[in-house]
Amino acid sequence: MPINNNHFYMKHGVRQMVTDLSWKVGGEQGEGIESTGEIFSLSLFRLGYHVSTYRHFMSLIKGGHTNYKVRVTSDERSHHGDDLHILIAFDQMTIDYNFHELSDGAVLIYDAAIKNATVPEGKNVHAIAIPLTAIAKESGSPIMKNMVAIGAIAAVLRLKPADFQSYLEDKFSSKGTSIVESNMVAMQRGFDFYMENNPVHLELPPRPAKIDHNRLFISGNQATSLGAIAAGCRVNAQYPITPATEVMYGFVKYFPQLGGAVVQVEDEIAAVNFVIGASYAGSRAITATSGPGVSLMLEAIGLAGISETGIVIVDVQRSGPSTGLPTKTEQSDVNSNMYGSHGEIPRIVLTPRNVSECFYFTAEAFNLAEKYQCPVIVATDLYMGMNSQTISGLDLSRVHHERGKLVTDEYLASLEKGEFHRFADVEDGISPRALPGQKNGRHVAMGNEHDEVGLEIEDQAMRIQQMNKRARKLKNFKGIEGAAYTGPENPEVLVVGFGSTVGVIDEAVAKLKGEGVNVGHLQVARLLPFPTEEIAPLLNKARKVVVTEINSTGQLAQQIKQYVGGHDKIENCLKYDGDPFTVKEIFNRIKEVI
Amino acid sequence: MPINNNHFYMKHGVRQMVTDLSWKVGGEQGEGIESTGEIFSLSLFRLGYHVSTYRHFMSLIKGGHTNYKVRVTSDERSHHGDDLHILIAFDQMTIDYNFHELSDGAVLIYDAAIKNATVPEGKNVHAIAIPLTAIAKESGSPIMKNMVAIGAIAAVLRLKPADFQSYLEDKFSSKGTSIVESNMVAMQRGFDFYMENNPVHLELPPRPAKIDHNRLFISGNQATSLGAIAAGCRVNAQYPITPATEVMYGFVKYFPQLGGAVVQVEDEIAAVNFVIGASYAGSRAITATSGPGVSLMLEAIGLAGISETGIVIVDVQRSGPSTGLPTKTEQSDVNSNMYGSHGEIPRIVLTPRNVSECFYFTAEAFNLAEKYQCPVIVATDLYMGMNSQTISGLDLSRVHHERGKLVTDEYLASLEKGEFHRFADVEDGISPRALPGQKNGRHVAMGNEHDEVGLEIEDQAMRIQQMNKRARKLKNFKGIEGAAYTGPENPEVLVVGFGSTVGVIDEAVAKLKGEGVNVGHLQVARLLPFPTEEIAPLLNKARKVVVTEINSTGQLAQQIKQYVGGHDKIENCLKYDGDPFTVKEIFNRIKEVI
Amino acid sequence: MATIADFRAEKATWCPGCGDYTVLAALQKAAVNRGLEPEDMVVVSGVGCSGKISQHFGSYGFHSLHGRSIPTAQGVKIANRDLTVVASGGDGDGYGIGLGHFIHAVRRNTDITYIVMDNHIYGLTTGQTSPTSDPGFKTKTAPAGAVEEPIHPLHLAIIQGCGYVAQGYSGNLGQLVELIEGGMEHKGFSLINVYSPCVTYNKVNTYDWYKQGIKDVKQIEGYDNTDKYAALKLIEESEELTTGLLYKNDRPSFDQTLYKYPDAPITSSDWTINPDTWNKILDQYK
Amino acid sequence: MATIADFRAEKATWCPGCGDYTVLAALQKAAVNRGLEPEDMVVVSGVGCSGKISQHFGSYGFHSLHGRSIPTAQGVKIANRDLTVVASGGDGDGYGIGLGHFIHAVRRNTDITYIVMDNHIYGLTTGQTSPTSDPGFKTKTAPAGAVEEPIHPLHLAIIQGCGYVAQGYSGNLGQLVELIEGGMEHKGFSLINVYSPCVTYNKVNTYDWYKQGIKDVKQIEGYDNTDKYAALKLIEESEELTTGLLYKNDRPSFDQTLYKYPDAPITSSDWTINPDTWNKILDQYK
Ligand SMILES: Cc1ncc(C[n+]2csc(CCOP(=O)(O)OP(=O)(O)O)c2C)c(N)n1
Ligand SMILES: Cc1ncc(C[n+]2csc(CCOP(=O)(O)OP(=O)(O)O)c2C)c(N)n1
Ligand code: SF4
Ligand code: SF4
Ligand SMILES: [Mg+2]
Ligand SMILES: [Mg+2]
Repeated sequence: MPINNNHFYMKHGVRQMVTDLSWKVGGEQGEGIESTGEIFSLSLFRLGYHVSTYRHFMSLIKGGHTNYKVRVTSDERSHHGDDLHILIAFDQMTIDYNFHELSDGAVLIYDAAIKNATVPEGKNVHAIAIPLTAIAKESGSPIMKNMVAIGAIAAVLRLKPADFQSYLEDKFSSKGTSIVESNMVAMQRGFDFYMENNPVHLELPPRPAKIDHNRLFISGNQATSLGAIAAGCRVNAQYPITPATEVMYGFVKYFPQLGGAVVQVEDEIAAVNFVIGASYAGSRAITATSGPGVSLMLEAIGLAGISETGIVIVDVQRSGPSTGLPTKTEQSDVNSNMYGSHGEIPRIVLTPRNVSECFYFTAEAFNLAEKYQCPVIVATDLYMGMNSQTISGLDLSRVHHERGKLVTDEYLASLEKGEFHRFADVEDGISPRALPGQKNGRHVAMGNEHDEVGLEIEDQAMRIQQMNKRARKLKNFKGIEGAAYTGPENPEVLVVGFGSTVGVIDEAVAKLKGEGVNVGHLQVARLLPFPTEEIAPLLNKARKVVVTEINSTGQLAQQIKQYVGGHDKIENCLKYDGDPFTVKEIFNRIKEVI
Repeated sequence: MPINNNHFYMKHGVRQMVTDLSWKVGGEQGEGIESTGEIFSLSLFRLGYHVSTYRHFMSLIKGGHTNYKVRVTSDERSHHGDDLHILIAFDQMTIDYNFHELSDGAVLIYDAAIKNATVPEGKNVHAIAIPLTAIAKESGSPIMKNMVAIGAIAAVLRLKPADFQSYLEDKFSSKGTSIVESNMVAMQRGFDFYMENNPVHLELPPRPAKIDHNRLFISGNQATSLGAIAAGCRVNAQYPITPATEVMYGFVKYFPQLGGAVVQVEDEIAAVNFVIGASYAGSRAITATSGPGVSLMLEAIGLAGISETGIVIVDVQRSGPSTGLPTKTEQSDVNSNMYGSHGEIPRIVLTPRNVSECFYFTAEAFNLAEKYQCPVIVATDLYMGMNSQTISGLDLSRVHHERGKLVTDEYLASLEKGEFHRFADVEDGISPRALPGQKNGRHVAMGNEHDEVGLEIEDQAMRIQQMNKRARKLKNFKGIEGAAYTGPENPEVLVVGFGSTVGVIDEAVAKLKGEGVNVGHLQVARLLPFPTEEIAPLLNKARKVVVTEINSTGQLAQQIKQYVGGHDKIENCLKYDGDPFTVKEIFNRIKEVI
Repeated sequence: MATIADFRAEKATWCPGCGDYTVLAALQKAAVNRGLEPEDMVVVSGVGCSGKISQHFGSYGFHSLHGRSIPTAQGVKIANRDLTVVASGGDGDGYGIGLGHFIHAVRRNTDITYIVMDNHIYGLTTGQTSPTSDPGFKTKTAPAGAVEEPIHPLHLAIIQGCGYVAQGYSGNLGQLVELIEGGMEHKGFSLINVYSPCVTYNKVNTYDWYKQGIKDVKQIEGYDNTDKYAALKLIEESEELTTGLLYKNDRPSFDQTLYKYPDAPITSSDWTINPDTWNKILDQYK
Repeated sequence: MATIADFRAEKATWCPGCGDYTVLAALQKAAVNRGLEPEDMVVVSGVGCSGKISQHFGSYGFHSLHGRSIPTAQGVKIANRDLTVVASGGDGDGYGIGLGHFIHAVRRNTDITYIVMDNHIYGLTTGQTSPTSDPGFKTKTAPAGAVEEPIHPLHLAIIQGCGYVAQGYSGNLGQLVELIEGGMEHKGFSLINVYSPCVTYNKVNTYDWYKQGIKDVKQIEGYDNTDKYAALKLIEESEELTTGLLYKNDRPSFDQTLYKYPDAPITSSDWTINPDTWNKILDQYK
């Protein structure tokens, strides 16, 4: 295999500006892949880069293949990229599983300890065996093989072991300086070994001149918890489920210092009813779950709707149906979130498009829940939820608190006993609300149809009044925007996506534009109230609409057909193998259908 | 108030052919209203009439208003009609609540025991006080006041007390002949009292010359149980809920003699998982519930989908959302039945249109469940489920049994161990199925994505194969028709409904036709696979499409927009106060929008 | 000070003679006796005839889902620990569909009072077997008689460490008031199972039937209601017909053990976050 | 006659050293000892690491939902009473989300064998508090330590009348085989709680830890496992560390009491209905 240094920067013989470096480490689950990925990504982040990550892991605890990919760029991205320039393989499976992804001229570093290691032919890849385990053993323990690998990588990228030191200190200093030191030694040895034996180097993208110190390296789930915390949420009732458990960990971590309560309940039904109770009582409360949990919560979502209790539920979507692929991503709960639960209630469904929006949307969800007194579902997904990336910061001052139509004690004092009409038939559909503890605010919230005081009724006129009142409340919805458009005023091709696919669609659309296609990109941020007004004018202009989503039936496309129309111009771009889209997949599909 | 005998048969001075007689009895819950309704309806049925009934009752046990309406016609109807010709009122509330419904010239019989009874003015109604309670007391017990009333009614309609005797004998003969006799005495006294004091008589429609002895007087819920029984279903796991509990009563009644098992389980989640287990084992099993129960079953419906276990769930819809109006009707679980559950599975949703179809569709649901190996929801509603009417019989010979791709023992014997591929990727999407107990048929059914043997996988290619395979299975669906059309070939106005509204829409459409409107009526019988092919050509021809459904958001209309289009011509005709449509409401609404 | 009238709401709609009237009256009296104000209480109920108590009682109320009164009530309490929170419902609601929540609330020891109107039948759905129906008891769903072992709620509660396990009876208002007061007083989860006859659908476990069998634990000399095994045995031997406070202990309640659970109600917490605190939090993602 | 090999399926994917391997081996051996054939058994499992047992065991299997193995297994059994049906899962699965089903199955006394791989932790979701976590046990969701009273599964089963209540331990294969065989033999619902250490997420309740505390009930002279109170006390006093068959009784099972439940499997029933029978049924609607 001829070694052609730096080959992958060359295109048509011209040296290209490096904009991307993608790195991956893989091995068996339980082998420390995650921490290896973390050290690399966080260290590059600290060097000022923008990093986007993607973790592949399986629904078993040990064994099975796992990997951690890091894309390093100069500018902000929210996708981990199609390319792969560096792969560290701790086992043969990692080579087999990931080799196809390697870019031309990529570097593959694998542990010399792999028995009969085989590297496929036919690709210009620098396959370099390094005795990672052996060097780690020499340095004190085989578990430090990831440090050895990091050292080698530092060498590949012309970085210094010291660039990775701050991470080690953060992580291990509580365990004593000797741990930090021995890890540094292992890293240095990996570095030295590489420098001595391997002449291939790859270039990093230009390092941003100025590092913005507000930048964060954070996952969607972490941002979601912080959003709730910023909103004043201090009650979390939750049942563990991948990929939503991390949202709970945020509360476990911060509530003790902020004065909140985390309750790990017995199941998701308890969780949502707990949240209903706490919200009724006047606190801001949240539960996070994934598809199976949402299915279990659907009865109670109807209760929140009819009792006009604003609640916030986060659905970190994963691959369904049923238990499905529990460690894989999908956007297949659109129908469940929009339509699950018998009967009819108004509800709000938000789909944050990136990690920052996980924060801002979750924070705003509490305002919406209180303003509109209805369930609010924040639908993120495993991809965005469990993978960290660089964002520009989380601005607490942008989070405000609105409690909607809470009545004052004075107002209640001015009423006669029994005169407070919690469910008064008011024009905007949103009735005044009193909280337990407020004198004279007595009312009953219930799952039955009820009158203005909240008492069970079967009277037709009151029933219709209450149904109409509830239906009206979202008519003049103001809050999270429905969708954001980037592109020409009169796009010939309109690509529509929602949620976390914004970054990858953007890149595919940019490529299409590069080829002269008149294409625009609309990314939906809210499923209910459905953003008909944002979609309709663009859809009407476009010749083709390609609805791009990670599910198999085109659930968003179906909604567009239902709310807007355009049956004859809508094409699907779908993926449902558990992985997020690649840029190429979207690019190819759009080219295919336009 | 001038007494104008037989007035209501007169229209423009011409005596009209009587086609309808509607009768109602009302009083407090717990007062025997139901049995009074039953004696009247069943007796008229036995006289050869077609009867359709409607019971109004509340979600409390005693007190509150209840009534039972019976429409007597010569020909088959599946709606209880808008008119009311006779009202028996045991209390003032019955007068207040139902007076507005009385037709011109109607007879109102009320108990002279009602204190300060007031009958509204302004309507040509023969209001007749009869000492019902007093006569009943004389006859032995005040509870026989309903018999006295029936006697009076016999007199009004020129029937004989003997016409009601067979019912009494069926009902009370086990309790001794003296009970039957004393009731007959009470009835005779009511009859005599009326004959002596009140000259008003009303005419019944012509009695059918020949009585078809296959005719039944039966409710949708009863027909549903019988359909399951005819299909070979011998396992019922269920949790009580109005209006679905009666389906269970059918199994409670007949399984002992047929060899089945009814298990009253702890909740709906247990019910559906029980049914999944029993179906997996190879028996035909069913659960029936209403909206709240369906919401709780949604997680497991996904399991049935991915594990390819054919199951049958009956949703007797009631007014939602949440607990809603639990004793009122609605068709508001369209979304829940079509889309509830996270992720994506193929499913079948049937909506029987009348009591007979409750039988035939439920029976066929089991064939579909086994043929397509997916969940089948039979969505009826409280109106059809809990009200009895005359149907022409239930033909056991029309029920056949198809078990789909069950493999033979011989086939399995020809395989090597482990070679049986329960989830083989076959062209029609339906894999061969073995049952526990069959040698060599070992496989694992699961909620996780799996390979052809059923083992958990995370491999992309296999995932896509399995998803595509499942999605294909309903592509060539054959079974229950999607919709039935009656009307001109090129309707200008198309009225679309689904389920139990067929009768009332028919009557409204007939009235419109009578006014010269070029109108056709399409009644949907199946929501999934959605009957796009049946709807599209008619929708394309029509200038206006009026989608008529008992819910507030127009759920069927939304589906038509999604699957077919026609946004600009679709109009809603909705009702959501808990009661079924009247003919007039539909008629008026259609006139309004066309 | 509030009076009974303050805890009255709309006219109750139960059947005349239904045991639930007594439970409502007892709850009203207990609230008055404890000096509560209507705004300081939330009564959460499930679905069933019994579930209507949250409408009929004059405090704040939440008529929740069938089987879910306990999680809802716990949510109310955790959010506002100053409220007196009563969860309530029927035997089907609490021991059938809601059984898991009940036992988990016992182990969690949330500070709420749980009142079950146990009539051994599904009332509101017009008479099916309930989890406390006696073996052989005939209903619409089991015309040949119930075959399952009934749920033993008092036993289950005791075994899972419930600190206040009492049984009342709608035929004895005075005792019931006392038991409910005690339950409210008790710090932690308290169970009050009330034999509340359904006069319409249960023609076996009637007032007369109970009158003959029921015995007040106070009549048992030397009974030590802190002795778990004594309680279990007494309840079993008396065929669960003993009333009174049958078992108690002083296990710390959930709010007392939950890590750094604030002393003031969460509903009154300050939502603003000190910028310093915020920055320190964000530093962890840098 | 089937051998162990016949009950082997794909290679198990648990962590090396996981207690669940022993449970799998014991189930295989018990099946062989009882002369079962792979086609005569259905192993139903919930979701969790433990839930994978239905794939790893070579009979028919149903890997059902989290917490729902018991209803699914009962459905299988009621449909085909000739099958040997095992329900299985973890402590979270069975005593957390699935607790209601567990207790209701005990009262119903369906003839299935329930094996719980109790590791005091949520394994598959990578280490959260479970309903059997000991107070003070630190996890990702309770870094300051669990505060709830753990579920006492053996006590709950006994109190609700379970006829076969056993406890095994992954460190003792032989005993576990015996207990599982006994459970299968037992007519009615049998519970076998197995301490099955999670070597990855539970660093407290380890093999070593158990080795020190665990005691076989056979070593207790004169122990009468039909005496309910003796069983309750022993279990409590030994801090639930006694293994063996701790309690049994011979209450009739559900199939024996269910009204006119047929002797032959329902799966083999004849679906055709005699026209006479049918007409008699229809006559009731005339
Ligand atoms: C999820 C769900 N399933 C079923 C029902 C129907 N339902 C209403 S009340 C009830 C049982 C009532 O029995 P119980 O809890 O004992 O209360 P009671 O009426 O006897 O007071 C049932 C099954 C429901 N409302 N929700
Ligand atoms: C409805 C639902 N909620 C949550 C989950 C996520 N989940 C999977 S396994 C599990 C708990 C596992 O613990 P346990 O039952 O003790 O089994 P173990 O892994 O310890 O064997 C949870 C919460 C799920 N699959 N379904
Ligand atoms: S049906 Fe029974 S429980 Fe319900 S209100 Fe009447 S007496 Fe009470
Ligand atoms: S995580 Fe624990 S329970 Fe799961 S396989 Fe590993 S050792 Fe076993
Ligand atoms: Mg009850
Ligand atoms: Mg566990």
